[in-house]
Amino acid sequence: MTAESGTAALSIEGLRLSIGGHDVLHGVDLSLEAGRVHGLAGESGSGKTMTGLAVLGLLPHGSRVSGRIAFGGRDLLGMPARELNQVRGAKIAMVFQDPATSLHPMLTVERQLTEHMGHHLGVGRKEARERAAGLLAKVRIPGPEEALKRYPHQFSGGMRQRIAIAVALACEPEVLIADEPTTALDVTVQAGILRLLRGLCDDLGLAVLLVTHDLGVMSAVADEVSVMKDGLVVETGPRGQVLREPRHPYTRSLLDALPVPPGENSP
Amino acid sequence: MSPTSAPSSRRTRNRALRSPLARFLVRRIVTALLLAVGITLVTFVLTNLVPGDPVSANLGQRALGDPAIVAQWRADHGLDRPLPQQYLMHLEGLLHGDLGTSQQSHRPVLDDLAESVPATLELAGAAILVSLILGVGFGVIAALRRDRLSDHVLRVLSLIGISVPTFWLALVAFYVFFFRLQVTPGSGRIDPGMTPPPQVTGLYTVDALLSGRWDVFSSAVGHLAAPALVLALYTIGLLTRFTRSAVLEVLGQDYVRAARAKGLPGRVVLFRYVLRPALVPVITVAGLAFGSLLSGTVLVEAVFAWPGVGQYAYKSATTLDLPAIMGVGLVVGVVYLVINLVVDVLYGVIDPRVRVS
Amino acid sequence: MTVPLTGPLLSVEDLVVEHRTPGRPVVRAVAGASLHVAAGEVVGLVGESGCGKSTLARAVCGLHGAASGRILVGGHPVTPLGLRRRDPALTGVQMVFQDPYSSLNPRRRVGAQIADGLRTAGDTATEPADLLERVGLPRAFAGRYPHEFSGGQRQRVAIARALAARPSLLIGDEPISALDASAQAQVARLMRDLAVESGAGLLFISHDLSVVRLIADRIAVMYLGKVVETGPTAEVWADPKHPYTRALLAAIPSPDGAGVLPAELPGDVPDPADPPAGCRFHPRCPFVMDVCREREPDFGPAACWLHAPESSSTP
Amino acid sequence: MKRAGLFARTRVSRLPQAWRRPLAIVGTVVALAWIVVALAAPVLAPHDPLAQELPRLAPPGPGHWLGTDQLGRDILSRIMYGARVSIPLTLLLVVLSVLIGGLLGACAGYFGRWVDETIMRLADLVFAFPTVILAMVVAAALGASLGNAVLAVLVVAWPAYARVTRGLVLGVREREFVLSGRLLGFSAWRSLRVDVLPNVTGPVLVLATLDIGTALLLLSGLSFLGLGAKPPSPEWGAMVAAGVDVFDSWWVATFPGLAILTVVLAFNFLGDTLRDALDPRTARAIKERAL
Amino acid sequence: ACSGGGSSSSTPSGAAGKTLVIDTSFDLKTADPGRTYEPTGLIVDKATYDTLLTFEGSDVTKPVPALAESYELSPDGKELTLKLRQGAKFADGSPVTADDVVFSLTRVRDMKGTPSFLLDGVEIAKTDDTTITLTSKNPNPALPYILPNPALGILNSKVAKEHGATNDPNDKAEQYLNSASAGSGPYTIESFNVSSQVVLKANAQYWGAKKPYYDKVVIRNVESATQKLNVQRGDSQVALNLSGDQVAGVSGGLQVKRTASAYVFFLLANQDSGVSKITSNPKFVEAVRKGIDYPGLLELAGEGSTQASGIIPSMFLGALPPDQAAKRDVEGAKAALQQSGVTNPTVKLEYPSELTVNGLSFQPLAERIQANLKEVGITVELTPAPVTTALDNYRNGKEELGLWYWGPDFPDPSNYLSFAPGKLVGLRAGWKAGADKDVEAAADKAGAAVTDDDRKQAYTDFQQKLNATGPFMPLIQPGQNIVTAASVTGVEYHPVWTINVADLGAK
Ligand SMILES: Nc1ncnc2c1ncn2[C@@H]1O[C@H](COP(=O)(O)OP(=O)(O)OP(=O)(O)O)[C@@H](O)[C@H]1O
Ligand SMILES: Nc1ncnc2c1ncn2[C@@H]1O[C@H](COP(=O)(O)OP(=O)(O)OP(=O)(O)O)[C@@H](O)[C@H]1O
Ligand SMILES: [Mg+2]
Ligand SMILES: [Mg+2]
Repeated sequence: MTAESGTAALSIEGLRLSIGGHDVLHGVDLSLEAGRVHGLAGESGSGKTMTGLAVLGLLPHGSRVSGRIAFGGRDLLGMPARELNQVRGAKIAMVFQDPATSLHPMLTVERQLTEHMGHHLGVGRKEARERAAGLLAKVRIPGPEEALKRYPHQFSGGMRQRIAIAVALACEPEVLIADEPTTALDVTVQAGILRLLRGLCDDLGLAVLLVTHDLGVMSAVADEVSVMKDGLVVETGPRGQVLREPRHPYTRSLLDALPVPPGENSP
Repeated sequence: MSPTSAPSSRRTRNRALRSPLARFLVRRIVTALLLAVGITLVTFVLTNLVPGDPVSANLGQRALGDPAIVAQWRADHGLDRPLPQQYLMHLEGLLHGDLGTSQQSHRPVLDDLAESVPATLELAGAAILVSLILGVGFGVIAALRRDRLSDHVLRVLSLIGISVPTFWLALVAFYVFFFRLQVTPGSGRIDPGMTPPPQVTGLYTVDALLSGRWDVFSSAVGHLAAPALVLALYTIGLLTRFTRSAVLEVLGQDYVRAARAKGLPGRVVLFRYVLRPALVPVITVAGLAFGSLLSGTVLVEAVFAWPGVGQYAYKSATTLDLPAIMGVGLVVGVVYLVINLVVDVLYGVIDPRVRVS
Repeated sequence: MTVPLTGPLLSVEDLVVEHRTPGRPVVRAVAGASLHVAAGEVVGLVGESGCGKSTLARAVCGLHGAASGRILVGGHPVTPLGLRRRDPALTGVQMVFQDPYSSLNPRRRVGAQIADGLRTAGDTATEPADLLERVGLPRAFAGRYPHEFSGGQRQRVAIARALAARPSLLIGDEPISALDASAQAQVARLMRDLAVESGAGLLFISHDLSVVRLIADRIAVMYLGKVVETGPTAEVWADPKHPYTRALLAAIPSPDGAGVLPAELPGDVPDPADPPAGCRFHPRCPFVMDVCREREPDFGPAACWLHAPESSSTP
Repeated sequence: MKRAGLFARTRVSRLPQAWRRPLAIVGTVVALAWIVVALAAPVLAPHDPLAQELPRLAPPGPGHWLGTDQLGRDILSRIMYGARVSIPLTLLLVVLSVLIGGLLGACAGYFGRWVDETIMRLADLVFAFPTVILAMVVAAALGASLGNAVLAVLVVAWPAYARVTRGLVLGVREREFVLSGRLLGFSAWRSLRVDVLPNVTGPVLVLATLDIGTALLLLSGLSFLGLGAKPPSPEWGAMVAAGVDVFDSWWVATFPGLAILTVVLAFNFLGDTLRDALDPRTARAIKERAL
Repeated sequence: ACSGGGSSSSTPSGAAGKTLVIDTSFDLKTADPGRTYEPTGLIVDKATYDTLLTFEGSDVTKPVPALAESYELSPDGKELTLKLRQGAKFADGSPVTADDVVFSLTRVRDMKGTPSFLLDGVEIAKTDDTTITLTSKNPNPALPYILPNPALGILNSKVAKEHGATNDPNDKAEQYLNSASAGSGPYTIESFNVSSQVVLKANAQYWGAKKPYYDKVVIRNVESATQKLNVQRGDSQVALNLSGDQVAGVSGGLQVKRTASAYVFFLLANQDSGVSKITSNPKFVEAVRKGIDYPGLLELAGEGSTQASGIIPSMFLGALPPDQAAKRDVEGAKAALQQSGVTNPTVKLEYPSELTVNGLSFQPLAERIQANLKEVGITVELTPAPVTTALDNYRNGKEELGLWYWGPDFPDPSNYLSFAPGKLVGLRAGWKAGADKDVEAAADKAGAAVTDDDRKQAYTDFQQKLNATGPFMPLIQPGQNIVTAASVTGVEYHPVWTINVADLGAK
């Protein structure tokens, strides 16, 4: 996979969504580039998660969606379920907020890491196993071979989130959507995950959509930042610009609400 | 840090408590034994509250006139002793595997139970099997086709299932299928002319298979069909509703979304990711439902002339046959224990968090 | 910071609190922690998830019994809360909880719930509406039910109820972590202002250090059941002594748009049921020494062998 | 993490929508219809339910729309009057079970320790026994009468409420507003009354609605076995039992059975609707224990 | 016998033989003749044991030889001499001896089982190998009528003793006798279950001239309503307990045998003023007697039933003719009630709730009586109870009003002297000795009569007095409706053993 800067790996255009008659998204535009982390911020309920789910076609029961999500020259929204299934996990992967709930509690780590490999890449059991161990090593799980046999509840929160990331990366996707991957974790653990994400993005040329409402996290890893409010993207731009010289009053109010004035460095 | 952390940590702790298998088993068995003793105590007290006197229920008109016979009978059955002593005698007998002699059948209660319990287990077992297959199947379909026509239909049907009076349904089924349509065989466990298969398990279907007697097997299955279905209707309704909501709940879980985000085919997601955790509550309910089946048998057995514990219990209760009632109580306790054990073992099979400490 | 003449309002000495669940090892959630809060002082208690902050707070309120150690509030020993009413001498300690959605009884009007607080204080002059005003809500809201409020508003009501009891010590157990970012700082400031204004001490628990920094006079850092460092906020912030405090501060990403990745502290908080021997932090500590593996540093203000009171040995 | 308000908000806003569904409407209409029938039976019934004045075992036809029984009584009239027997008794039964079970469960959940142990082991004991068998033994022991049948069902019905209430109380007990109350100096009793109980009544009432059907089934089942209603009271279960003897006259057993079915169904529809209107998590807690 | 498995199964009737299925509502406790007293047990024992004497068909007026080839009653009615038949064999092939007879009868008497009263005060002795004498202290003209009772079946004493049979209450043979029979009857027990079914198989060694027709007879416990369905569908060949209503709808191809049974339903009004001030009032009793709609009750009992004119059933010696039966007189009843001085009385009527007699349950009868008496101005509160509880009150004489039936212990009117004051049933109605001298005298006279004519006269008189002033109101004799498949022959209702399985054959 070659990461050409400037080419959109995935672009969302005019995405509208209503769930059970309630309008949730009113025309969202976003575009992700390979090798870059795109941060998506905004208050609770503004539609960040729904945007991410729409890309994978995993919207909740009773959703109606319109617009266009272009990926590899095709519109994911109109894609038949079977084909979309071949994109999910293989080309576009997702990491969820709470690692305690996003891994299946009754299946071993190995199974959760390898089953979609077999499915998407057609690799054999043994090879999948080796790759899985490699992946665990890459996300820095100690003792990867042994870890494969264990169940998620035998790991700490941070470890679980690393495993979830490994699962997402198993089929070498081009796009990774991470929905608040660190909100459920402690700051010290969060730092590790953020470093991991940044590293993967740089090394593998992934296009990452990082959903978070923590502007500090945003500032630490995102290249581009978009701010959402009430189902609309109100501001998009490079990290430095959006966080230092916000154009939209809403972004400014977000920054003003922060306890520590921006610009003041921590020791 | 999340608001749910406290209760969830409590839950994990309880699970871990179970994991050392031996300790857990011992605890369960002790509880069950206490339960059984409790049950016998309750039945003992209850039946002794009764205004009637078992003597008059069990002796002929003339024999009752003879105080010597009455006294003899009382002495034979230990009824001349103070109540606590009677109860202790009963418990002591229990320890030696002696459940006493039934006052109405004049046979050891154990023998009576050995005949009637398998009959009921066969009936209830067939019913639970049918309920599990149909109930879980319907529940999954309803959940997957949520809010579509089939979901609504199944929902109404399952509500009807839990609303039909079993005794009435048994009557209607017997009348319609046996009498009017003549599709089901009559009362009893096998055709009247047939000799029961040699007893191994006491379940005629199984025993017939074991001894290779196909005619008996088909007759037993035929006789089983109608009462088992009548009995199952309620549990089918119950399990359908339960499975539906359990599956819906699991479908809303992050890990299912994550599995779908991995691009796994729907079938794999359903069986590996959804069904397995959804079965956990379903198993609990199925275990409890088995108890309600035992209740249902009392009513169904009466209509289908099924020689099971239900009939035995009914007869014992109305004739105040104390040893028999206590025997039934004990059986019930044992069944409860076994069901609980099975349910717990199944938990372990399904959920590694129970298995792996 | 003013040091009261009568000694600290709250003093926790070598407190040990254990959670016992049948069939499981005893979890020593608080393992010999010491902490002091003076009247009119705001103390921020920070630490990772599961390090025992809530347990400590609950013990101070009497919601948990202490296995050993002492808790004195205004010189009064705290007794665990049984079936009886709380000792009136202890109602001076009030708490504001984390979840705004469950901190108010959904079945009662908020006015009535605030009135409970007033009754505790024996205050017949004040009306619930007055308190709503103090926390920045319209007076008319007293007649509403909790579900008619947003999360931030609910937390304000909860604060009003606690204040109504005229507490001498107010405890906030992560009172802002469930709120929207925009509401967090506001509510935290409000709490501080109201506490200081009424002369009460405030023990503010959070894992969001930036907020604590904003409102606390002093910071106490907790790690695995122990308070490992205390000190005035500015001092701790500028010059953290304990390696854990340093790591904690370094891990906070700052929203400055500079793209600086926070520093990582390897490993996780160990299981409090099975803490490491010696210094509890030693498995994750970048400056670990032999003495750390063997002996627990039980001194302050920084419980670290690097900062041992007299004979300190530098790595 | 956001969590929807567990109680009031969801319920209030979702109630009207839930009630607009067909099941809810059917349930309401049928249940109301039966209540009207029960109240107005003397006006509506074409015959005296006890008068043995019609031809015996006459099939449905003019003058006796649902036929007559062995004694020449009008089945339609008997069913109508039967509503006056079954429905109020069932409601009374459920109210009593809720009160007894709820209170015991609340105490078990709130006070914990030996109170909890005692009550819950007692409940286990009852739970271990198949309901009909236990009720049968109780009814047989006390003697056959509707009052005793109610008592018997009560004996087996309370533990369900005790368990649900206990579970709910355990959940509510640890909630912050309860703790706040205690910190403000509420005694345990006041806390239970003011903070805990009002917050568990909703789900318990839903369970009660769902349970009306079960209770009626049990009660009529006992009467069917001859352990309930005393003749000539037109109790439905007893009427079905009378039909057993005269199989050929299918109408004798069929119509009372249908009466039971419709009442139970109506209340189940209602209970189902109520539960759906409730928060799903609480609803599940109810379901898991409501057996 | 089990087929090997290799044999062709094209003709299932071939080796398996002829099976007869009889459905009945079980009233069964044991198959031990010494303890049997329930109708179903008597059916079983009749088929598996022979008695000294028996009855021919359904004629109970004349005992005929069975294991005894002749009998002779001494003129004073105190000694009965029986000559044993030679050549009778038990099912195991051993001969029936006088010792077996003495043992069996003594066992019944001394074991104190339910039927022991049949031989109360009777000495049993073997005169020689073929002669048995039965001696009573008082004249016992009923003895030849008692001996056919299957409870007095003759056991193979050797086999029985091996399995614990003794001549005292410590007898332990019941268990064995419930699993196998030790008699000389045409059938033997293959399997026995008191609550579900009894299977009999033909006794290959049967000594009698008429060999059992069926190889296997299955007697199943089936509710009367289901019996009807079964027999109509061909699932069973004989249904014994169909009520009048049920039998009315029986459709083509089946034979229906309708006879009045020997059961008599009666109402009792307690005469003990300690139990009830109301029912012990003679005028109240009269009001009740006149208030009951007898034809209405008969209608409920359906086909085959008759009104009971006296307490002795119609087929027995001394029965009252139908024209002497009580009649309804509502005005008379009201007048009697008026005279009684009781206003708006409320009385409890107790009856067994789940008991049925030939498919007829007590419930509708009680309900109708309730309705009848309501017209007179008497409020009747129905208190059904399970037999156990109800029996208890009944036997202790605690019931205000009771609805019961009496089945004859043996087909002789002397059995009904129990209804006299101070006697078994009289006491149950609170009717103590000395309460009605007139009736007592009549009863004594009937008991002492020896010749048929004297007895007939005396029993008629006894019943007339009983009907006039006694606390009992005979109501109906329900029909015994036996429905059989068209092919079954030899069906005959018998008042003692209901049906003799050995008589059944096929066309
Ligand atoms: N299953 C659902 N059914 C109906 N509406 C939903 C559902 N899930 C979310 N919504 C609505 O969609 C809107 C957007 O929700 P979304 O989860 O995308 O917000 P978010 O920005 O991710 O918020 P948060 O920061 O709290 O995660 C909200 O108004 C929410 O109420
Ligand atoms: N009721 C309890 N029973 C057993 N263990 C408990 C209980 N409550 C808490 N614990 C354990 O005690 C330790 C400290 O918990 P506590 O809730 O005090 O931590 P905390 O610092 O408040 O964490 P958080 O930031 O997640 O709120 C944890 O390991 C927790 O698992
Ligand atoms: Mg979100
Ligand atoms: Mg906490």
